[in-house]
Amino acid sequence: MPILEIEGLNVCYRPERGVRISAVRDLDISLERGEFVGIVGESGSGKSTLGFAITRMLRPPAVIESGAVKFKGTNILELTGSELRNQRRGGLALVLQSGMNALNPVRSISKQLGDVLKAHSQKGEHWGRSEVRARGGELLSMVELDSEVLDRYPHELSGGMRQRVAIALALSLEPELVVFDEPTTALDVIVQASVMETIKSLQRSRGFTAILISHDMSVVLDATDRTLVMYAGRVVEDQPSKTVASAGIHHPYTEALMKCYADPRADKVELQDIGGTPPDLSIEVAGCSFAPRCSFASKVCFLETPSLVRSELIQVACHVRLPVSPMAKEVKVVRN
Amino acid sequence: MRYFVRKVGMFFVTIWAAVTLNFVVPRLMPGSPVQATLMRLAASGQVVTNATKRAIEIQLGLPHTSLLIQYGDYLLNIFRFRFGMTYSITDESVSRAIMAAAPWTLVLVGTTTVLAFLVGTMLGVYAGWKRQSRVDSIVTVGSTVFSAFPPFFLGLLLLYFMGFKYHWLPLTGGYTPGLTPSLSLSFLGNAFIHSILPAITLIITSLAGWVLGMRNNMINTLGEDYVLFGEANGLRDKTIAFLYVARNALLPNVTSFGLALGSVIGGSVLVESIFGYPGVGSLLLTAVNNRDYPLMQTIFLMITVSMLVTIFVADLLYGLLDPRVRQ
Amino acid sequence: MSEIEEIEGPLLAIAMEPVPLMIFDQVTKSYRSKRGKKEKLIAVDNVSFEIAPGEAVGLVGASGSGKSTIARLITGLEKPDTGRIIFGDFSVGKLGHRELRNLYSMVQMVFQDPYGALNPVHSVEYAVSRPCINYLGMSISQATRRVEELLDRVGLTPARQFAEKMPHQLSGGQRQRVVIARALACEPKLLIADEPVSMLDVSLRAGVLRLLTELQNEHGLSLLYITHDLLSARVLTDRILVLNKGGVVEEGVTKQVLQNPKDPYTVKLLDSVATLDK
Amino acid sequence: MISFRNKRRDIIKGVTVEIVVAEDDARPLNEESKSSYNRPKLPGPFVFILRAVSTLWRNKKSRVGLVILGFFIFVSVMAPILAPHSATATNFKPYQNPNATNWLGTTGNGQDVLSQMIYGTRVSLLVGLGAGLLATLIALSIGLVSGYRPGIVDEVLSFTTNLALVLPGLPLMIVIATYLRSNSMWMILFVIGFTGWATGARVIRSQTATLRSRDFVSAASFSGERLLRVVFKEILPNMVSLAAASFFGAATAAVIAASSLEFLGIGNPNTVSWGSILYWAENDNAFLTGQWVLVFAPGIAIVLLSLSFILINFGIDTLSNPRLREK
Repeated sequence: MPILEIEGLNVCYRPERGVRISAVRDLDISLERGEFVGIVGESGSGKSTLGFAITRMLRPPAVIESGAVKFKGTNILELTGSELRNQRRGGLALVLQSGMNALNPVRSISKQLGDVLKAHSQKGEHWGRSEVRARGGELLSMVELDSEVLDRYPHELSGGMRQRVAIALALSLEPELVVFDEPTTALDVIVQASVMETIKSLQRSRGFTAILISHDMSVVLDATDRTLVMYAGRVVEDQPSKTVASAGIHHPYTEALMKCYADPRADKVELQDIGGTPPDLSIEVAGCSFAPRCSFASKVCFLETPSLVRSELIQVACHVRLPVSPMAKEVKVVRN
Repeated sequence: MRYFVRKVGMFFVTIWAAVTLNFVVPRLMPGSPVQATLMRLAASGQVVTNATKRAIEIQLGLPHTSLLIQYGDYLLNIFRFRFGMTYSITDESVSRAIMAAAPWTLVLVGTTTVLAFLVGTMLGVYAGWKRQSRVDSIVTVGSTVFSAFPPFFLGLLLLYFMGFKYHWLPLTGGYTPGLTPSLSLSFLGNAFIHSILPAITLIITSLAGWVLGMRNNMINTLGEDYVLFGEANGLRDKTIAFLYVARNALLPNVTSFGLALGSVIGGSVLVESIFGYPGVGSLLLTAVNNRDYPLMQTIFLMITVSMLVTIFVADLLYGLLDPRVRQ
Repeated sequence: MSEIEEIEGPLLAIAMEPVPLMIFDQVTKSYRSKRGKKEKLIAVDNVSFEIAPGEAVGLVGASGSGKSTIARLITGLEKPDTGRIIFGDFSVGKLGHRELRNLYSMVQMVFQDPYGALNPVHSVEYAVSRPCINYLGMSISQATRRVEELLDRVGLTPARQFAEKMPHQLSGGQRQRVVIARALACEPKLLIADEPVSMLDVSLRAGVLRLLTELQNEHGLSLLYITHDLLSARVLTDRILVLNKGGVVEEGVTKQVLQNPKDPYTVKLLDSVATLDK
Repeated sequence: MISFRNKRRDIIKGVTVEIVVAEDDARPLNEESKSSYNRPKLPGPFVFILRAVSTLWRNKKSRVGLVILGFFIFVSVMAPILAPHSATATNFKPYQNPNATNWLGTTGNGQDVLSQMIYGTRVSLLVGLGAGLLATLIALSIGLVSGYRPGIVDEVLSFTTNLALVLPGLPLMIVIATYLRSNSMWMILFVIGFTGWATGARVIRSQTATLRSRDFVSAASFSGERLLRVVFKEILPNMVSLAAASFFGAATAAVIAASSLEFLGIGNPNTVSWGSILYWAENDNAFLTGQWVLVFAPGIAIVLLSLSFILINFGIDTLSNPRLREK
């Protein structure tokens, strides 16, 4: 059984003033235990909204309009507050984009760790000062920090250290699924790489299922087993990370995006951009959202929203690259 | 440490500035406060000794000496607590008049400020945490309406209903006339009953600010990432409400504690006058009505200095509450 | 000292121009450390370089390497502790408020955050027309025409429509183009671009970079490009200086430096670059 | 190909139109683009006030505030028409309870209370708005300069602001008013204005400092703008809501302070104002004589007027701080 199944998820923002924006549209995703999945997308692709929806951390004006998020079979969108809280131990965890501000500025690290552990202590468990410190030392060494950090306050730590502490806190409850939402974006370039290395090795050694949400294709391809490409609230491509960069069947958006990267060491460096304007999420239109920027678009692309079509290990939602043949069996129906 | 050193430094500089301002103000004023004071003092039938005359001249401005000498004498007199004679009360020096009134106001303003802060902050925490609940709207609307009340109007209303109409509480004074002030239990009880109405008036009028301020801070803090992350880690609601949100939301309220004192003192002047309470506020109004400049001037200085001391204490407290400023 | 002179050899060979546009000569700048201790934070440590007319120079480094401080020094927003910054007749470190204005008619800036660089209360037309009126002495109707030309040039067409928009009606990429149009309005000699694409989506970056290159070639502009991203530096610049902790650790022709990095710090930076096939 | 893209654009247009019709709040986008074509030919400030009112009208609380304020403005403008009698003439029987000729009764001097209330609206409004405006102008100039000129200028101005902030407001006003001995309403207005600017100045200073570090301000000097133009055209327009908030905050305090001073008899008790009605009521022991209307009518008017300012400020707060927005 998949550890996480998302079915027909629709999330929109309904601000008090201003236009309604649908951020995630008709999304179906299924994750197997132990997978490391990357979700790539640019601003407005709905990737962060999705990450918050999976961990049920969305707040108004974001509203889940329809769909289900099933974690180990239970739809977490239907849980009550205390049921959801119980899910956190051995369940779902979230590491935020701005790890810099994810720690309470007036509490020392060991106290904040104690808060988490005590909130989920089971019968027979006692989290006294020494127990918290012992566990804290373990967790911190896991993220390559000295246990001396326990006595520090957040403002005494560097950005990279803070993000490591946040990861340690998130992992303290032995979660089975961890969502990393742009975990290194706010950090300095060189620190970014080392924090990503830590995340990678933790995922491998501890075997939790992980979702890495990032705007950076290279980070995702480097770290993950499987990559989902999002555009305008939909997954347009889903395939093993190994084959994303290679030739084969791809969504035109993925192809165009790949051309925006290059190796600065190469003899000839050519960078391309994607013309046109990014999609306007406040407008509901028929057809593929990428069609206006797509050089392969044909008539049908403007009329019908393509659904993800499977071909062996990969899935692509494109009328041109992977047209729905009447014979195909594994066609998912996209609700409208 | 640096924080504390800076605060101590600022405290003394501000005290100096306030004392100097008190020196400058009467000298900027039109007319001759000294002449007026001396004439009134004579008219009140008191013997104007040379020492009294000199004290008044030093305080309000001597026409013939240089400002620098006046300033030096002024500072010296403040250190010796010599503020001259008042003509509002027969045969009484300014310092003694203030000393007699100060405890009344100190107790009244002190307890009401602390009570209002505690109760208001707690209400604000609750309203902000249970935002848009019934309790929140009742608390918010109530605070909003009461923050529009001038203290004296609220005092008059309470006086009318509690004292005049239903005779639940004494109408006026700090104690029943005829009693001799002492520290006996019966006198303190009597004084307590007399202070209920003024205290309630002051608490209600200053409560509103704390409630609304704390509610705003709570709502702002609720949007912080560390609150979100705490929720994602499944912390208990109480832990998040008190240790994560309220604890951080409290910080700005502590800084405004000292400043709020100013409005409570202003309110106490009005309330004391309505209830005939024998405190510094009533004394200030007596001084104003008699144009008793030495008394007025000294009371103002005392009020300012005690405010500065409170603000200083609040600043030190802030340093203990916020680890970020401790180094 | 001797090290710097060694590297200067090839540097001069490339910048064949006899008179450099800007000289940054042994400049040091330090700040008092925040924690109040006696030690100073050295932001720029004895840095020297020149920019020839029409040349594109890259300053590359991680945050805290001093690259943004150099930009602030060149634009006179900070004063150097020691050393000289010469731009034409100006000695930048010694300018008052008035003279800075003259300097800015020749040195313009493109900022990192496209959302912060445009005042939310003014239209695109207002933003772009101000330098035309202030520096070129244009009348309002002349400025209006020039605004349309400039917007056309940076790819915001139809120009009239964009001119009337407010910043909040534009996307990040469009805003950055408006900022570039404004910087070009007074026909400057040097354009300083401080991470102009780091806050844009990957798919829009190349477009803005290409625009900068084109403009630089058309107008014979010099460009000082400040970034942590070696890829964009490679695309945009002729020559780069790699900065670490306020000092220059390596400099040379961009392609050569990136293909044969000498300093371990450059290697580290190269490793952190977003490439798809590692 | 091309024909398809056109078609799509049409579809987009169709949907956009629908959204605009459905969403009342989608206005700002369209408003801007329209206004540049056919801007109504009205004087600038008038357009500005109209737009501000229409923005505030959308918030429930500030709508109530605007209605109350509108009512008082109406009353004060129409006072000669609305008032049944002269406000000062003493031609009625004194100490009358409400009756057919004198709806709110008469004062101890035989004046019609209702007419006094109506004319008194003028004084309270004028002092509240005038002192609020004065305080805001001082706050703006000090806050802007101090925020834009870090270093010694900022240090000095910030210190002055902090000092003004800790001086106890009402006692200071009382002291200054006593020295000035002038009795006019203008004196009260100026004293309140000159003592009530500090809170606003502090907020404006920190906002200016924040805006100053924003790139668009540096960009303005790169565009060759001179200092004054940077301050007035780039920074100031971004502080409209802050300045408005500090104006209404100062006005609230001014209404309460003015009525407090009048109630204490500082200033001219013969000016017809809400505070002086209360002063005479207290002097004549209105409660004891059963004339509670003399206390209630002006008291409630003061509460309503300051409440209207507070409510309007809620709307302004919500505009500038999205977190406070109600769902």
